[in-house]
Amino acid sequence: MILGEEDHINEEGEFVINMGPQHPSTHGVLRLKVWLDGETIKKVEPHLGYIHRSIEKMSESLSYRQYGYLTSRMDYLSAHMNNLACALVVEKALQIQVPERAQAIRVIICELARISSHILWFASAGLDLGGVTPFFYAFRDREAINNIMEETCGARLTMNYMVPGGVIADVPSNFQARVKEVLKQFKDNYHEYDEILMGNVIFQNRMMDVGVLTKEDAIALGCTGPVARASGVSCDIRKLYPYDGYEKLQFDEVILTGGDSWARCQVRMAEMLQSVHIIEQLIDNIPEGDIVAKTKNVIKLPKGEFYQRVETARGELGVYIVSDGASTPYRCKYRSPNFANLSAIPHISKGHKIGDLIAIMATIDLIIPDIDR
Amino acid sequence: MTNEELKNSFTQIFPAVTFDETGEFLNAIIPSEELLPVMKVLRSSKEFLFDYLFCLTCVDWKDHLMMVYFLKSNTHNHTIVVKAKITDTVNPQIESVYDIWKTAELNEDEVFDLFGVKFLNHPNLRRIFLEEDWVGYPLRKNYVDEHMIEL
Amino acid sequence: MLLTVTEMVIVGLCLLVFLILLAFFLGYMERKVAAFMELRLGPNRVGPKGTLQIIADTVKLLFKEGFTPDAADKFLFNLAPGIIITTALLAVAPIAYARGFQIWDINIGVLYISSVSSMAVIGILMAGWSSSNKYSLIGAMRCGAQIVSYELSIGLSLISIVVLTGSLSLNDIVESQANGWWIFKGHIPVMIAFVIFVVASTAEINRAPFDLVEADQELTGGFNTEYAGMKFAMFLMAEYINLFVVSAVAATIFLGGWMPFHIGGMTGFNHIMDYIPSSIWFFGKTLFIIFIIMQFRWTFPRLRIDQLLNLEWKYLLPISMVNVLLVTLMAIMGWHF
Amino acid sequence: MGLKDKLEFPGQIHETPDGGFMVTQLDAVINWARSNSVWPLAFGTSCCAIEMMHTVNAKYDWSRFGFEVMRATPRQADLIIVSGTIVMKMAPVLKRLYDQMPEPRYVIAMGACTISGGPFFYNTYSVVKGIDHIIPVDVYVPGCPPRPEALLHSMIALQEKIKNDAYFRKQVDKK
Repeated sequence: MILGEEDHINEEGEFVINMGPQHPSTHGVLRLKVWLDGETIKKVEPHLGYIHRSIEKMSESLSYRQYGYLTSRMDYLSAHMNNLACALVVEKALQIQVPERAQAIRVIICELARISSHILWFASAGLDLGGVTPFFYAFRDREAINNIMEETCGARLTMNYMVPGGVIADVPSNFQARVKEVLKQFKDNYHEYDEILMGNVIFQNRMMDVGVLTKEDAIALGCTGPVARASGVSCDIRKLYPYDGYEKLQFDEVILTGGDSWARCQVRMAEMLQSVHIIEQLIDNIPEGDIVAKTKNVIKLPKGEFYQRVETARGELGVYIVSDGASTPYRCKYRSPNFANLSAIPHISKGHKIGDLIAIMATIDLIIPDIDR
Repeated sequence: MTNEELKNSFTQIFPAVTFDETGEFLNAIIPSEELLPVMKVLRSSKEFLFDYLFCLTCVDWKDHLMMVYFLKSNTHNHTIVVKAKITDTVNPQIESVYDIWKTAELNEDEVFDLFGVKFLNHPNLRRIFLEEDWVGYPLRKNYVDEHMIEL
Repeated sequence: MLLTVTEMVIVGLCLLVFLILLAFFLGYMERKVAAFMELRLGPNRVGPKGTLQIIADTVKLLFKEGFTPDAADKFLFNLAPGIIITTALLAVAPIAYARGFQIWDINIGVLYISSVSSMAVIGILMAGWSSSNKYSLIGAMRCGAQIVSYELSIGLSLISIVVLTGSLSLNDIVESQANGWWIFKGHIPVMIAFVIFVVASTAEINRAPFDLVEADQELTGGFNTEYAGMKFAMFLMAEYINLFVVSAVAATIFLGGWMPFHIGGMTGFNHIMDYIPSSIWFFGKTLFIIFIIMQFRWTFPRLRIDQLLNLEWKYLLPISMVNVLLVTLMAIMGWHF
Repeated sequence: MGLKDKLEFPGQIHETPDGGFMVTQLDAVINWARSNSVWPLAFGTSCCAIEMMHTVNAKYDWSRFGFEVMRATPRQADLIIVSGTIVMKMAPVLKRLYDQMPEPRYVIAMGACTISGGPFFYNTYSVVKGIDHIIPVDVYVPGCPPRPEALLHSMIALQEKIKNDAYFRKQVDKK
């Protein structure tokens, strides 16, 4: 609701409204202060911290086995990828060789998580623009993927499946069958999604030429993930700095050059198919073997600094660990993709209408707890 | 460029640099006063072209603060970590790099909020995460909070 | 004289009860249509199949704290729901529900309805302005632009039928369809007018995809952001009565109102159709159009304000103007059946 | 009436012990309406909000119980489901949202974070350790995050709670 009654209308005759912290389209507790001239946006200023939970400070007092669980609460839709980044940085520091079976399981689970995250984007993008029905359609597949997650890791949303050295538990015996079933269902439903929302003329008109982010701006603002790829920046960590055997897999990095909201939509839709493609390559040939490498009970990282990045559903997540040789990190910094993507909003929403701001926020696809950490 | 070439070129623009190659990336440590001119060269010079600042943070080493800038060039595909040492921990100050990389704006706000480093010439320096009247800088090692329950 | 007044009061009360029940039914129908489209079940715990859900909602809203914000203009704030619901109720008067059953057979029925229903904009502007809330104000300003624009298309598409029948009275228009509904008799131009009427009247009553006045995801409720309890329930009720009015008008003008489905020249067939009571014909057609408008709401994303106005001024208005010319030509030449 | 009788304040005198037949019946009608029409506020702060969205969707479908109408403005909402961590900066906003809701209003604390701070209990400088420090809570749902079934269960528990309310009886008691 409206906070800060100071300056209703300032000297230049601009109308100042506060979007958030409680606003249905900010997907959480983001607060945007918007300066309006009529309905046209003059300036947007993000105000953060309404869900700042001091995760970086907490990480300094948790061991290397524990600190990952907080990251599932950061970008909760990419919980697996976040946990993976935390596991990978420890593996890199200690030079642990992860068993191939664990790598394959990790990739399958991460790509499933990516699909379910993009489906949620699809659902909420429709909802933000007032189309309620796609929301319900998209959740069918999300439920199906959640069921797989639940059978595999025991949790639906905030998992702690990736541990240093591998994964915490083996996949259930019917895992392959279930995944194939879900993929088949998803591919059938994908055409529906393409038609019901992406094929809708109103939706296309709301998205096209709205919030154009140029390539130079995308790089200068540090945007990553689908947002940057829609502007023509090649930034897929899976291609640039492969981890966990992504280099052995066949998939395309989806790059469009439009830079507008519509391009961002298309990138996400295409990425879902690429994820399906990746899973299909792996699902029939998960190697046999261990699921976790042998590690010491108390993990201590050598003195030094370690940086590991993974491609989450929203872009590049970097984990920067400064270790002083103890069993807890000396300093732990998460370079979160949403924090950088957020800074694009003030730049690209100038001159648009209020309704466009909603469309821009829907396609940037922010997860607020990941911004605030 | 490889790390060796980067080192050579870097030494040419700023001789007083010290390097640290223990980690994954090449670390270049410079004093905080020299940050802005060095960064400008790194951004614009043809051989570097570091156009992408992908991580900006700070580390509190108790006797000094270390600003850390992760830079990457999308053209040459090389990475460097520039560290600026701030010796004054009571009233830390450093030049803002907002003019060079726009992404620095919010990141520098964050560092100001959590470490108390003041960025000169920053367009809108404010506490973005915590309330305006918050006392102290939580990620400093000497931060005390009597409400915090220690494990 | 006294008898007339008593009669008017009785009729008015009956109508009021009928409209309240109708609003309940439409509310229930909307939820079930939404559930049907969204693969859900919809309300099914309160009463048989959830039929009492809306009554529960209404009773709850009745006993909720009636709330007026401190900063609001209290008189206008409390007056606005009354104005909105009054305009909605006024428009119901000249509608013909069945053969020979019309509450007020006024000879300018079409004109009356279109002028009365456009007064709703006053209530919405009043609500938005007096709430002293920025979102409400933006919603109210949008409403002004929207309703004034779409009024034109509605008027023009109504005129095309007025031209064909030569009368403004709703009763005459229904009678003129005794040998076939206008949508069949009037060839393609009347079909175009029908489509334009349905689209424009959806915008006129601020329903999705033209619900920019409320725009939950943009303006957190728009003009009714600050309203709670019974005052908000009045907005909801006015929305459903308006929905009924525009659907009833569309059914009357284009689909023959209470007139059964007749084909000119086929007397036997017409007699069979006459056997079905005329009120069922009327409500069947009205509910069909309501169902279509409800499907709009749950299918389409919302338009942007400039797209909304473009749609009217660049497409609907020119098309309906040309369409009126075509219809006039058709009426003069007698090309219709 | 059982629980209510046990908790009666000692020394209080009632002229008509159960508020009389009329008042009780009115209460029953109002409680029936209120319990079956609980409109939640569209409010979610973090992870639990996703599980709340799952509860909305077709598999769980809370509209069956009358929770269908999600309002974006607190003025029209009856229930605030606090789904996700509340931090110090958010606490005044939550309080204000609660104050903006007209009576009667209900609160469900969804997830460990809102109950006690949950995973963010130790070593954190900014998290509120339980939203009952800020606003009164009707039903607590533990879990991190709770399953949609758990949320539905809590909402049905809230309905039970509303059904045992006594609106008119309290009015009579005041006199």
